[in-house]
Amino acid sequence: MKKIFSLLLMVVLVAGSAFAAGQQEEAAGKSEAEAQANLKASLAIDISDVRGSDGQLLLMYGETRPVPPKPSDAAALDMWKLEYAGRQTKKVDMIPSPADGIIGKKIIMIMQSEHPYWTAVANGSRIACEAYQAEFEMWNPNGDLNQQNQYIDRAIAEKADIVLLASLDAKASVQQFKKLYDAGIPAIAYNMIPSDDAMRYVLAITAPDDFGQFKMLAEYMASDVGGSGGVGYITHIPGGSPYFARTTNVVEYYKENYPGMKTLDIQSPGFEAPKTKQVVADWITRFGDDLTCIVLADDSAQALGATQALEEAGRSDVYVIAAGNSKVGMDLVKAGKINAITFQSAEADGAVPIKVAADYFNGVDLGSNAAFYLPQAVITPENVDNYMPAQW
Amino acid sequence: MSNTKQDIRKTSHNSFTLIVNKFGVFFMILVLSVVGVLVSPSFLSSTNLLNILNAVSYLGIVAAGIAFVIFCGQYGDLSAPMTMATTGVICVEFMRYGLWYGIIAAVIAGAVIGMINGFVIGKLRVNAIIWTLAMNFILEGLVRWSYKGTQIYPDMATEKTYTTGFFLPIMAKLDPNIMDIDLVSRAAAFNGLATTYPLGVPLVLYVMFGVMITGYIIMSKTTFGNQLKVVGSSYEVGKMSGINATRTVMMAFMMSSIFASIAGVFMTSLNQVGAFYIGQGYDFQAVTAIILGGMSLSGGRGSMIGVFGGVFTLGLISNILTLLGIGTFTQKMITGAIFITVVAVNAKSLRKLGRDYA
Amino acid sequence: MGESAIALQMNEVSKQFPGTLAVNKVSFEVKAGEVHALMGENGAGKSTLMKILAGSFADYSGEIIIGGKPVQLHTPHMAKEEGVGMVYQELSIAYNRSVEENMFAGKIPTKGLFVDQAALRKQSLESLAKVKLEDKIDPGTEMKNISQHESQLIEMAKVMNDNPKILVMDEPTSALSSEEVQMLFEIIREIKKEGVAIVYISHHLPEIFEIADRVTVLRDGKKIDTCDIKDVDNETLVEMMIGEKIDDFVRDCPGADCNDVILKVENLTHYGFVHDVSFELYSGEILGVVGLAGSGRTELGRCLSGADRVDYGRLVLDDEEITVKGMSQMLDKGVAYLSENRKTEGLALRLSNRNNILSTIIGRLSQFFFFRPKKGDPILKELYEKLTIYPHDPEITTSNLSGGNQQKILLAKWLSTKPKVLILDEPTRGVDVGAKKLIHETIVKLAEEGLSVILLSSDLPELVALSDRVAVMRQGHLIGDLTKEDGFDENKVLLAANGERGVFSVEY
Amino acid sequence: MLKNELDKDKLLGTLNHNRIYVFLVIVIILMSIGAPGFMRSSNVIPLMKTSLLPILVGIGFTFVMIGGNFDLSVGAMINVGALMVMGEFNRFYAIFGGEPAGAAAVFGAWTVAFLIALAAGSFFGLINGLLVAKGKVHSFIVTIGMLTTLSGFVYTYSKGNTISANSYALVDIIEKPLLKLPYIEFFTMRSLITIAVLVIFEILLVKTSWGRGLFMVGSNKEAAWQAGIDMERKIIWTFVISGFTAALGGILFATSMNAAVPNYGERGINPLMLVLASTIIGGTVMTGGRGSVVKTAVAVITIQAIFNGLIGMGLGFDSQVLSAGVLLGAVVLYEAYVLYKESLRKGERPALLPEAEKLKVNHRGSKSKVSGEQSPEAAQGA
Repeated sequence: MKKIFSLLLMVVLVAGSAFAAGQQEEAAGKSEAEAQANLKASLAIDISDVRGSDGQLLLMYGETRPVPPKPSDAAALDMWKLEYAGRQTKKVDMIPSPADGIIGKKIIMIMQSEHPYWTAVANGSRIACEAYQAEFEMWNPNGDLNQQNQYIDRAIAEKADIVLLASLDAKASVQQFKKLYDAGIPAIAYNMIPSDDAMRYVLAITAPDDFGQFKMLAEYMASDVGGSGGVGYITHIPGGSPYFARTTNVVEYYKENYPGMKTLDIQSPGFEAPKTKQVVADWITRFGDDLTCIVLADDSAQALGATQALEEAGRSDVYVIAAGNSKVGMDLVKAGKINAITFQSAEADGAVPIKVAADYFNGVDLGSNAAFYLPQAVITPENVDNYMPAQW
Repeated sequence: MSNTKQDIRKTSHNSFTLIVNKFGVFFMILVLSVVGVLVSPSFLSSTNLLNILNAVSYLGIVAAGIAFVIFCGQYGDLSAPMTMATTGVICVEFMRYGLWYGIIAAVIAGAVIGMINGFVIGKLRVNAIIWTLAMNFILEGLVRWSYKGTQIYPDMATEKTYTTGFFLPIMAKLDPNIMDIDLVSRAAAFNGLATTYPLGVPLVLYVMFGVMITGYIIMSKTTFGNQLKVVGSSYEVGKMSGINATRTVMMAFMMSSIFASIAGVFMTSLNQVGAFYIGQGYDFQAVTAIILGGMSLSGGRGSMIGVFGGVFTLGLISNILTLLGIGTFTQKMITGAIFITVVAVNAKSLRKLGRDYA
Repeated sequence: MGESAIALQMNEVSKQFPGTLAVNKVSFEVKAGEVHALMGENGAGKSTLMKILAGSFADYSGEIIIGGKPVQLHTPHMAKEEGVGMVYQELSIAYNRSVEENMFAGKIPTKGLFVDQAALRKQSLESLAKVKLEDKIDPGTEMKNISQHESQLIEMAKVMNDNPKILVMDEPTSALSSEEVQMLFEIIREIKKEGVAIVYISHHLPEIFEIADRVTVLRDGKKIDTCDIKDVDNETLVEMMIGEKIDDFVRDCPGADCNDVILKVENLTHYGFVHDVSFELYSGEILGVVGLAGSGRTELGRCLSGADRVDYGRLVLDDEEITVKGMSQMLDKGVAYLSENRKTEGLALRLSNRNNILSTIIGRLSQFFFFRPKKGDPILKELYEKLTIYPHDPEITTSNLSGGNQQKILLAKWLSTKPKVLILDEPTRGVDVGAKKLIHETIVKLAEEGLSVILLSSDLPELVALSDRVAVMRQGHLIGDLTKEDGFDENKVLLAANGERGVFSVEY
Repeated sequence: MLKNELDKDKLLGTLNHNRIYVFLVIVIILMSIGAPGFMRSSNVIPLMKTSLLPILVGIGFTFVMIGGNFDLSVGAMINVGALMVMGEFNRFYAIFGGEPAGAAAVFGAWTVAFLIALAAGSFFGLINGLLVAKGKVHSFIVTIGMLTTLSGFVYTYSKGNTISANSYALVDIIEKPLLKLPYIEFFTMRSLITIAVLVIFEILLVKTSWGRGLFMVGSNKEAAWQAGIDMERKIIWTFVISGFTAALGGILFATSMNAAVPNYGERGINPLMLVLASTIIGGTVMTGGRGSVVKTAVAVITIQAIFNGLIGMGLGFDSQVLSAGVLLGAVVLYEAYVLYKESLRKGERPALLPEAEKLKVNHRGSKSKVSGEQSPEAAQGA
């Protein structure tokens, strides 16, 4: 026992000394005049013509769709809450903007996972932050919710001026945003639309309008195939909002607008090409010619698996749409193997929240239910060249 | 206890148990096939059967490799997923000089990984699970670190591409003309690996059968395979029989990594991109297939034919359940339950036959 | 003490093992306060019988009566409850844990919910005092730091903690020096005074005569007889145990052509195990090596065969100087070593006989990396006939064979390499009499054919009967040899090994 | 402090047994130098909070490993606990009257939900244990099967959704610091429960005869069996404990966020791998018989400190994975090397050692004599 105690004592001593060393915190504070100068300099920065690596404008906001009234049906209400999260939420009083300019502000960006898409997101943010001369830190929990919570605590501890958070889970984000709000740190939700409850604490959302995009894509396909057919769905990971936006959303959309588009099956093989291939091959066996359309939640691994299965079965007649836009996906569109994908600029996904943060610090009124959607488009074989080269 | 016959024990208590035991997995395939026929009339069509095989071909290649490790009395090779990813990106790096360069580089890289695993496990007798897990971490860190979180496309050649990776920066330094290589046609050849259909059957299926048959021959016909059998059923006995046990274990791990690297090359080709996430989950799946195929963790028992059976069974279960319209996650649950039941029943029958447990 | 009560009675107890009926309707009784010796050859069933008593098997048949009441002994716990304590030959020790935890495993004193550390320490010291170790050993020491001899005494102390009515000791002296044996006997006598019935298993005859009151002899799983120790002498006991005259095997001719040296060993050393061993082995000779457990006998065999490192020394085999690199090299040169641990180092029990026998010659039967099992068929056939292995089917899994046939398979495995020098470490351990006889005959036949055999055995009758010459090892050194001309017998050999008399002119 | 040689050996042994504390100290020193502010309360508290879940899971895992087995299903068990506590709360909250019924309904529903979720974890653990102990199937296989089954089960249970409780009452209690002071802020209901469970199980392991028996089972099955310890039952219990603590970890994690996701741990370094690595680094022996839940917990904190510090130094996830791999690899290699050395010396006779030293000198001498004879010649040649 004695030795354990002595070891523990050592730990405490070391901890104590390290603590003492770490306690000198920089004294902050700017005079009023400085703040005004800063604001002026900040307002002078304009990044609206900066383009991403794919040649598209970084800062295009898409137009927001009108919000339909709340449905009364419980299931429909759940979907409505997902789709229009934050758009009509009664928010808590937002933290007022210091209105002293973005320059030199400490922006902490918390991402979801280490993935090429996120590398591109980070790229976009970095471009924007450098333009705004803001202090920028980017943390990656790599898909671990537990780690992400740690980063939130850490951001609070480091006294970030603003936190940009792509929560790993819509419902779990309630506590995350609440914590930030309680600590007096404004937060912007990006990439991932949090749940309606969470939106109460969020300054603004910037995200791809997955629901809108997929309605667009679904419409595109339905009109192309003549409004009737059998649809097989390959989903995103169940439970997340992409799952609802890219699968349930389309199912509902067709139910409402194109009753001829029948749902054949919904499967979740994950982002694995061989498994998707197997599922699609099984569909071909099971449904035969009834299978005319496939909706994919991902345009790389899933798309490769699905198109291969179709190719092997000689089913060039099946219409395939997918969420975009990776290089693989665009190559497939170009090759005519996929009929259409959505446009989702990863770099804009990273840059737009920075722009919104800049507006916030520059004293621009964001509005009470601010939602900034990324530009929307359907990429088809005809226009795919405009979007090359891909961001990731 | 009235039996006083001083004889060897009867080798079979019950011929049915023995049959189930011996042909276990094929007996299950038979049952599943009957279910399949009942479920869908097109179940027995050649396209469907081909689909089933096709779907498990990557798993089959990995499993054929890991089977050597399990045959060797080790628990498995958890470094297989990252071996697949690592060799995949190395293949993409080297295919700039030609497809065969890429494949050979990948296989060599796989062999080196396997050699390290095998040396540590064979010589120092480290627990295979822990060591290969550490190896998996290390490889993952290396791949992520060298590619800075991006993925590497076979047909992309930018300044940025040549500054990341394992060998690309070196290659770019040695060969200033590397930017001029016509990557698009090279990439087409590479991506074609997964989309070539000689005689209407995917190439990867030939490869799987090739790997399985090679594995079968190596495991049961060669000197190494027969020595592996002895070392696998008892390391000490192998060592005391004048067999170089360390080398045998090392070669088993090398087989595993080499086969994983072949699967990695094909997976990378299928995904048309080299990245760290390729091959995730293949370690446990392979172990599942191998154990279903009748290999025992204590080593030295089972064969490559069983491994094929196990892999095929997994494909069958998934096929039938999809044909029934059952969702992926319920499928997972059912597969897991079937696996546990089969293993428990098998262990019981083995004990009934007076053998040690699985 | 007078006529004491019967502590234990076993009626028609049997136990079937795969392949053998290890104990066949044995009836047996032990009185309180006596030391009852249980004797028999290796594999006679004495250990099995005692394991039944200790509750190791749930599936024995027959009746066991302890203290007048019939009991079921299906688990060690049940046996303990009924007052049976057992000291196993192979100690069951958790080397990771401390002495006190080992001694009180399963019955650690508690205070309320928790372990009473103070009481545990006190009780362990008390318990260690019974074996006179209380001053030497700190109960908190990890078992792996305790010597073999002390471990044995600790094991005894552990058993005595339960205050058993019946104490079974399975060859407790096999690893002890003579002083340690005397110490043990003192302890046994003290225990005996307390009225404990002691069953003492040994095949060390002088010990039996010293300590036992009665003796029961088993052979082939059956009881031969029980008699008072005063009524028997050495020869009758041996005859009871063996059944037939061991002289059958005695080689009267050491071989006229024992002249050319096949193996010459000079200063063979493996630091800490065997030091400076030098000897010569003639072709067609059987060289017995005797030594107590721990004398370096086995290690010598391992060094010669390349299983262990050789640090220093010179080896000349067939006029060729050899640097020992490893087992496969020595096997190629013609040195084969049959390990004493059949189950862990000898045979892969899960494989078929064919696989086992051919495992040593996989390389030799191969062509271009491919193994040709067909080429092994004539070898298998020859060996099966030579050793009369039953059943005559090489595809049977080895674990399904009886111990004797397994041992024959093991021998066949090494003979398949066609060795020039065959080192046999306990070739007849755990083997029934028939197989033993056959193995002996085979060894002799092989020697007559010109094979040189080094026989490492603790079975003295066997050693004496088979060997042309006996080399004696003590404390890691080979201290000399006894030749047929000197005339050696069991007693002489034993005394030499024990080192109680300086019979040797060789000094070290 | 060192009285003699024996004491020195003993101290080295103790140091090795407690190496995890040394690791922690080294990590703290290195990280404090490399990442300023590492030891600040504001950094330490998040770090410790992140460790809570793996610590809880590590308890059961260590128990299983001391018994000589593996439990690869703990990752899935976390999800079972998390989802079931949320799902069952919602179910019973509605049954007990929902929001109008007030605090009583909340309390009642949480109690029932906790019990059900814990029971579910323990139940799946029990199945693992039965299959391993009674079915005699290798734990590696059983728990891989259980892992597959449960990961399917949680999705089926939650229909793929994240489940959050319909009441925020508990989350405020469980995550609220008891005292708003630097460092002390760490103590919330969640951390206190974790610490309490840790202490209880450490006591169970070290201070009770049950725990001592488990060590015997893991150390030498034969010896334990002969000592009349019910081995099978102990092994089954270790799996039940593992299921219990993993589920509890999931429950507390979910309640701290008021949400449970079905795919927790499927990306990144998943908790299973983290716990496995921590348990080994913390000194639990793979073959069983040695280990401590406190050391596992310290190892969890050490690894988290490394991760945290590396981020503080501005390094990415790659360095985290790499460091975890290198640390685990080094520890395993060291242990294996020690065992390898020991196996080479197994059966060595202490009595012969002094003599061996003498012989070594002699032999070396004879060799050097040979080379000594050669060297003058060589000198002449030169």
